[in-house]
Amino acid sequence: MSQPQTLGSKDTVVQLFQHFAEELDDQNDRRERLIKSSRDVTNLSKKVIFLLHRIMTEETDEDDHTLALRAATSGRQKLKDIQKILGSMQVELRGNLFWQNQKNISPGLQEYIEALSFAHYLEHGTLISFQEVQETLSDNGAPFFPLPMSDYLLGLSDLTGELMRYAISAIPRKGGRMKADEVCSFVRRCKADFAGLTPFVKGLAKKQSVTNQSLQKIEDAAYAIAVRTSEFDLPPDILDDIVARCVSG
Amino acid sequence: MSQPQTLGSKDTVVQLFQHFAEELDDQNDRRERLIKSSRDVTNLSKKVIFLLHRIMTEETDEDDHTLALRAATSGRQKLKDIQKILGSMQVELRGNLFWQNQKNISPGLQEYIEALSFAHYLEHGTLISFQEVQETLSDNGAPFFPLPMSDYLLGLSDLTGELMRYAISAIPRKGGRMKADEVCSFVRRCKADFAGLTPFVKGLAKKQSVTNQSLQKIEDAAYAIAVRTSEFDLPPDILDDIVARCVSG
Amino acid sequence: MDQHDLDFINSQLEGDIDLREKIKEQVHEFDKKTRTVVGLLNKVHGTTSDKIPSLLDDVRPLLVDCRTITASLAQLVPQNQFWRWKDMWSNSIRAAVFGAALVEYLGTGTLITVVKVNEILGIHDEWKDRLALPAEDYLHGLITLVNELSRLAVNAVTLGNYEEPIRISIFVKDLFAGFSMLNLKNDTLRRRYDSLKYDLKKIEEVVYDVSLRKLVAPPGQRPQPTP
Amino acid sequence: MDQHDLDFINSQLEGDIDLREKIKEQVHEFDKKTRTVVGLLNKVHGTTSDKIPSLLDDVRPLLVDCRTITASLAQLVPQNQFWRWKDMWSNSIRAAVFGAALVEYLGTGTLITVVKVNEILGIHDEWKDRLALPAEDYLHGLITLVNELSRLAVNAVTLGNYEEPIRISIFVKDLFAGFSMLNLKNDTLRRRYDSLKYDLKKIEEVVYDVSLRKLVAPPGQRPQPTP
Amino acid sequence: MDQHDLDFINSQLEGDIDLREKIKEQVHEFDKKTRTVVGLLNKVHGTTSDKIPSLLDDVRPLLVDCRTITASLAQLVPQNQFWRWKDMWSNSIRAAVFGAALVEYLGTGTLITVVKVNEILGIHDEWKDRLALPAEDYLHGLITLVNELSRLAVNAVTLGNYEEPIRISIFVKDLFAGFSMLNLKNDTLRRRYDSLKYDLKKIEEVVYDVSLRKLVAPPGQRPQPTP
Amino acid sequence: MDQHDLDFINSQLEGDIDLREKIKEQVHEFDKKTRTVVGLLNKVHGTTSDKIPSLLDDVRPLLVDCRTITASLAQLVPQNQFWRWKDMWSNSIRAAVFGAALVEYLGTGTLITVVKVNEILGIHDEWKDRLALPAEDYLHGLITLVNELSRLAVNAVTLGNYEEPIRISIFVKDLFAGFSMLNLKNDTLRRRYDSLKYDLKKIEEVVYDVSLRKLVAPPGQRPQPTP
Amino acid sequence: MDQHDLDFINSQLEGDIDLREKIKEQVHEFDKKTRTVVGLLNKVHGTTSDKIPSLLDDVRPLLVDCRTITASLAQLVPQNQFWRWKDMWSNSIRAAVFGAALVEYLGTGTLITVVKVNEILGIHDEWKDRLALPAEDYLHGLITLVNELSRLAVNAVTLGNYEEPIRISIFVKDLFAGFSMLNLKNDTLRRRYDSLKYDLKKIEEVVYDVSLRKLVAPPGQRPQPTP
Amino acid sequence: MDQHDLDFINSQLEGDIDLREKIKEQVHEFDKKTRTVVGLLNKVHGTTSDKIPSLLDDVRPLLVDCRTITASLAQLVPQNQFWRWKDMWSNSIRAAVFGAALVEYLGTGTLITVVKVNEILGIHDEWKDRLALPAEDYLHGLITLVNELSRLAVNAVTLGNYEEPIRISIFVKDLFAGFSMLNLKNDTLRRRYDSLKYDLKKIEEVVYDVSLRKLVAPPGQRPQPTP
Ligand SMILES: [Mn+2]
Ligand SMILES: [Mn+2]
Repeated sequence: MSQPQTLGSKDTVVQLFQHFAEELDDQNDRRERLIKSSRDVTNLSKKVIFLLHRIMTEETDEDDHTLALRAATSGRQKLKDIQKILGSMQVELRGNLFWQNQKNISPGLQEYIEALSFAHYLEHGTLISFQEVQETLSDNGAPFFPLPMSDYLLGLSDLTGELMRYAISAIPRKGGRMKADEVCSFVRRCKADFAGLTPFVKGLAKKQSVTNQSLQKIEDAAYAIAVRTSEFDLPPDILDDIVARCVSG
Repeated sequence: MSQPQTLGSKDTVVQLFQHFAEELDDQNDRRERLIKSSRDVTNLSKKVIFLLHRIMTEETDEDDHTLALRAATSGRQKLKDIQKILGSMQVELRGNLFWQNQKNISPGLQEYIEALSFAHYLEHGTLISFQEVQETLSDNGAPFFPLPMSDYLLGLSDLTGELMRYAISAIPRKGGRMKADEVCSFVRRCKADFAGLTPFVKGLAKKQSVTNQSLQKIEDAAYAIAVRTSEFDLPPDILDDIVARCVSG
Repeated sequence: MDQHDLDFINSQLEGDIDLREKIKEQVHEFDKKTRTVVGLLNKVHGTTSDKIPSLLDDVRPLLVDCRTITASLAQLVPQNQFWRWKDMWSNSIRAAVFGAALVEYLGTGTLITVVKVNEILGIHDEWKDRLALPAEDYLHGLITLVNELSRLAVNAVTLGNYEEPIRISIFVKDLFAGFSMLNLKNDTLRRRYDSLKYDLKKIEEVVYDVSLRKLVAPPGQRPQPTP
Repeated sequence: MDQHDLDFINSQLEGDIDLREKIKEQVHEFDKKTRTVVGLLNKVHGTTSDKIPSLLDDVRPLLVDCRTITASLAQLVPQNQFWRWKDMWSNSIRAAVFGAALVEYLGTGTLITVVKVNEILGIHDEWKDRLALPAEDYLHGLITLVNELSRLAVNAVTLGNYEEPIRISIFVKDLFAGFSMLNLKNDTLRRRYDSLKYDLKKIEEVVYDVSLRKLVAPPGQRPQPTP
Repeated sequence: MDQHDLDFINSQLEGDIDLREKIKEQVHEFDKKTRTVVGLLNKVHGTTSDKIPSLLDDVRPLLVDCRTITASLAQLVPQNQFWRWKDMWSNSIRAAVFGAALVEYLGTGTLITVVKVNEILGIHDEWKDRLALPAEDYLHGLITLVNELSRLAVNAVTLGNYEEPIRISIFVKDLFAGFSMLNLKNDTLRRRYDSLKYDLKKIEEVVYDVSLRKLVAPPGQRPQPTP
Repeated sequence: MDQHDLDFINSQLEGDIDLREKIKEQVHEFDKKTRTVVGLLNKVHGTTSDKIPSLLDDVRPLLVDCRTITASLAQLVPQNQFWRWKDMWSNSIRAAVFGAALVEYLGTGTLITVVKVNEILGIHDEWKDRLALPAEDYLHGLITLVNELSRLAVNAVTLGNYEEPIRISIFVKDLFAGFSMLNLKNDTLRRRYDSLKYDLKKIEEVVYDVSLRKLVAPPGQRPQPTP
Repeated sequence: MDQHDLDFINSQLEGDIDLREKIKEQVHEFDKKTRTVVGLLNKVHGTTSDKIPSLLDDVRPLLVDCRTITASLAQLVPQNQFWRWKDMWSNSIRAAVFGAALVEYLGTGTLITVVKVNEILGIHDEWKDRLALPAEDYLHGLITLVNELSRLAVNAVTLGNYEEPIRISIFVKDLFAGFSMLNLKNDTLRRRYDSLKYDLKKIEEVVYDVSLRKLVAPPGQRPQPTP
Repeated sequence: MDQHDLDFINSQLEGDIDLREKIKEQVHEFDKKTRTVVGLLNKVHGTTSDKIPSLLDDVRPLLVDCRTITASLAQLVPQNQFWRWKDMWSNSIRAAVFGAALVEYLGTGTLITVVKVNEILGIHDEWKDRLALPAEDYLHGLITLVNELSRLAVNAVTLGNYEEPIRISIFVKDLFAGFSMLNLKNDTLRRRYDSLKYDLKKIEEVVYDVSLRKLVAPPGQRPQPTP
């Protein structure tokens, strides 16, 4: 009978924990929704990257710059769809919620930045800036959510792998031999720029070593071209023409 | 001019690969949808398991059997929702598609079987049979998809961990001391039954060692009870009564 | 990258590093304070119940002292970045919650509320986008409380206090009922929650021991726990 | 578990083990056959173009011979379980696709179709829930073909055949255009697709070498590739 | 390659593959048998001491049954090649040693000797270049025995048998002393030996529990461990 | 490479390999000696308190015997290279510290000092750039001592000695309070320190068991832990 | 533990440790010798063909010198225990096989036989239960030979020797065809065999380079690979 | 715990933590400097030979700048404790060695000596119990040099410098011969040394490419590698 009612009487405890239970369930459900959206973003971004490669290897009469612009335009179209998904996530990421869930959306965000920066490179030949990325993730100047510097840099770092693929497959194309040299210098600069940032961003050092490998692959390819060309005392574009005439008549 | 048109002329190749491209995209999209549904199944199943534990640790005047039936009934209600999701997946898993995607739905399926078998144990005190599980995954006798024997066994094997938790938290309860002995024998039988099956099912041996640990935890708990009781020359339920009277008056 | 961009990136990253260093310093202080609190409270296992109030009087000001830390942290953390940095001090804050909860239990026999913890540690509601006490950390603190209470049930009996285990048993059972309402992920909290069951079992064994040995008076004749 | 259930489970599991053993035997045979095919085809690197037809005549019956294996597999695999077991023979079937594709290229200069592969290996459409040639395996076979053709481009020149690299170049470029239409996951196929680019580059280098040395006649005067 | 060498190497390689398959089959059978033995012996944890003899009677013929396997293995392994193949069955033989040792302990309370294990499993001394019981495997079996006995000490008490832990404690201490005189390298055996300490501690705690509660005669009136 | 550099580097590398071999030999001896010490001390768990002094008399000379090893090591290690080689013998020296500390506790009931350990093991202060006892190794030895004392508390009760657990409890609580004042990094030492809590809890439970059953005088009439 | 068993086991364990040490010493010597052989042979990459014979004359006695090692090993290894210890020296013996095979190729242009390797290294047939050259190690040595020959093809051209790549190409193709007739399991040997394809490709590219530039006679006028 | 010991230990532990923080700061600075050096030197891959001297002029003062760091470290490290702390900066010092060695090679075509490295980095001989350059770190720096030179051989050719690969080839072969005379243990250094073979092979292939195409004088008319 004289049950010590004063101590945190069970009902009070239940009431208190009822509140926690709801909060934890909410958090988990939100986490699940964000993970799913992030997977969608990853998949669509990968498709954009394939699309860009596909256009850049088309056999066509367009000059290289026109082709690149066409690729960037097509890519931009698809990137809009991804931006829509990222925009729709903003309600789940307001205020404190963003940093609570950042790890769950990181993979998608990085893959998006990789795709976006690839399109940007094709169009402008430069690295997309932090502000430019943040602008694509905004609605009339209001950001969907803060862009973490680490995701920006890690996404960019993946770009060098795609550039390596781009350079290698450009080589057998007319003018591609010059393209390889261009990409080689660009990736060499990326490597240098990122080198100073590795101590600040977790995971960047590992990606930097992939960048290194990619760079060496491009260098080897550029070397192979130089060696072949060296035997003939003619400028590369004349050599290209001779080969083209020989092969396709 | 005299381009060798005969060789797999580029258009034919493009047509052929167009078909592959669609097929691969379809496969990937289906895979993504199934992974998402499987995650939902996993999460809901985990909630059912918590629900069952929650009801079984309620402080109540009901006898243990009534409580177990109430838990099983509540669980079954929630399990229906999961079955609905699994049912909705069947269109993606027709014919050949099931085994193409089995690995993607395995985690969800196993967690569902763990939850279902826990509810079943509470109600009947037995292991749910393969046929009984398959029946819950059927629409008027037509299975949603074939139930892999490996998922059935791996799901059941996880049950022993939950039974350990159940037994440990039953101990401080009235009559729970007997419950622990009961669960101990049951898990010991599970261990023996699964032992012969380990060479056939990948991953079962590892789970068996978790079962082993769970069993030892239950044995240690049963031992602690036996040792305490041994000092007093009265049957355990009388001892229980004395303690109860002493504590709560 | 053009130089302007590179400078921008560098300044951002260095700002973060700076901030991390500053938070680390505060956490270092926080740790020191909670270590002292925990050290003092460790004495309850050898202290008879009449000397407990004076022990609590020693601890309370140390807990209140943590307010300078929480204030500094709240000032350091940029708006909305609470979750970005919180892992740095979650061990300290959990220890503080434990300390406050044990003081409350020993003083009043009741479970400390989140509101009361926030008040003691001086965590203001309007800081919530920079510093707050998340459910997770509060719950971790409570689990540590139960771990310690199961030890206390044992040691109280050693010191001849046969009532304490009963009080602890009732308190912990209620708390456990609360915990079992939660759906947890497979994380540390889940694992620690599982371990609660063992504490509960241990406490029950002590209750069993003292009950069967009739070391406690029949309930009607027992003194009421202090409110 | 009751004995009846246990017996049921055991009989099911043993049935699977049995089936695995039987499939393994067939795969062993399949491997032997494709190893012989690949071994014979390896001779193309040292064979002048006039002797190629007779080499292909040796290989073709060996490929057709694989039909007994595919028939056995189709009979063994239970309905709808194609994807459950296919990993066991995918290496063999990829080697067979490669063999058939190289024979087709050398014989006709064209890309072998899926339909033709199925016909050669005797894979019937109505088996598709038990045995089929999935896109993935066909594509793997084609990548192996390109790997081998880049080697052939080099060796053909050594043997004095300066036309072959040109033919190979045109063929492989077309094939590459097909591959680049695919959206691949990060799996083996993706990695091997990336390696295609190096083969393409190698072939281009050979073409470059022979073109600039004017070792091939100007296109108008060149003999047409055999259809 | 020299044709004679080629033939010789190939026949060697294929002979090895064949032999491996044949040994694998025997090991599979061996595993089945030891799994049954271990499964049956697992029942001791729920069996009261009066029913143990009948349980042992069930197990003994199964152990003896392993002789057909050891004989087959001895026949399969080529002269001098014991050390080449032994890893394939060491898990099975360790399980068999464990089974024989547990039967011996439960039947006679003594430690099984190497000679007796060899006799039970039908391992003949004259096979030693093809099949033998190496010290290492014997020791592994004994460590498994101790693991199991620490569990048995616990479960015996649950079944009301308070003498068993005392017997186990004496037996294990003796065995442990033996082990500590061996010069073990830093390998698996060493690591498993180190883990014995936990088993020993657990057994000591059980003995403590029953002694404290005077459920057994006080130590002075109990048989002493051999010094 | 510059010949002078080459010779220098090679002589360095070979010197190191040589030295490592020589140190290894000494460590091997050291290990043997500490293994014997630990083996002998293991007997305390079965020894009644009246026979402890004679056991300690057996152990003490063995500890002193380690001086030949420490002297050899101090002679082998080149000037200033203590920190380069010390990991090779840290396990042995920790075992020796443990041995000395247990002898001291059993003999005098007090905690051994660093000075005393150095004296017993014959470690001279002037060797400090070649051989010394770092704080870390001393602390590791003490933690092992506590691990063993928790086992001893249990076994003493089994042997009917109900006072020992009380003594151990007071000693360990004191030691634990000392440890909790140290600023330990997150390393092995920290992890082992955390595990001390379990030993402490176990000892408290033993004290509880004997108190509850009134096998010892009630706390008021017992010697108090030093404040 | 049974004293007889204990003694037996301990003498076994200590005997093994001893033996391991002794074998290690011999292997150390073996390594030194093969390192010198490999070091000397490394000079072929910078040696013009006229100076090769004198280089081989330097190497041959060093190879023969290995006989003292093989004899010591054969004496150390107990009867029937070849397979127990062989892993300790397999790296050394593979290096020796490589050395002998490269000397044979450079001297006679032919592949060394197993019999000849055994003769050079002084491995007697009657030792086969203690020391032998298993097929596996012979094959590993040959794969290393191919790795080195692909490097030699490159360096020979640098030195202006355009015929050597052709000879190497014929030799390696032949060897490769031999390998592809062997039934290799999925082990290191298999993986290294797969890597041979890259060496072969590299050699073919060198032959291509010299053929394209007409630095050698056209294939029709060159010696043909043996059929 | 003895108060004196406690104070002593705590002051030791806290001193170490402090010192570690201070060293970390210096290492952080060291890293920054070497990263800049390596970053600048990375430009050699895109720099034509006429601009190399001016690049080296930029790098040299940065290397000399490291002297402030080495001096600070030498002051921080307590006497005799070089080996305790050296792992903290070994990566930085290896990078510095690499930088100095590459500058030396590019400037003079010779291998930098240990003495010269010590001079550039300002490491004084009398600091040797606090800061020195161990052989191991010097060697690691040289291996990194070779890794970079193999890349440089490739890129030099791309920039039209066909002589550089020849120079690199001679330099690396010489260095490699030096390495192969060292007695390396099975550690990281050994593994990195093994990888040098790949660099050597790559360089040889570059030399092959330029020789084959007669882009450089034939070997007879080139400076020969020292025998
Ligand atoms: Mn990518
Ligand atoms: Mn579970």
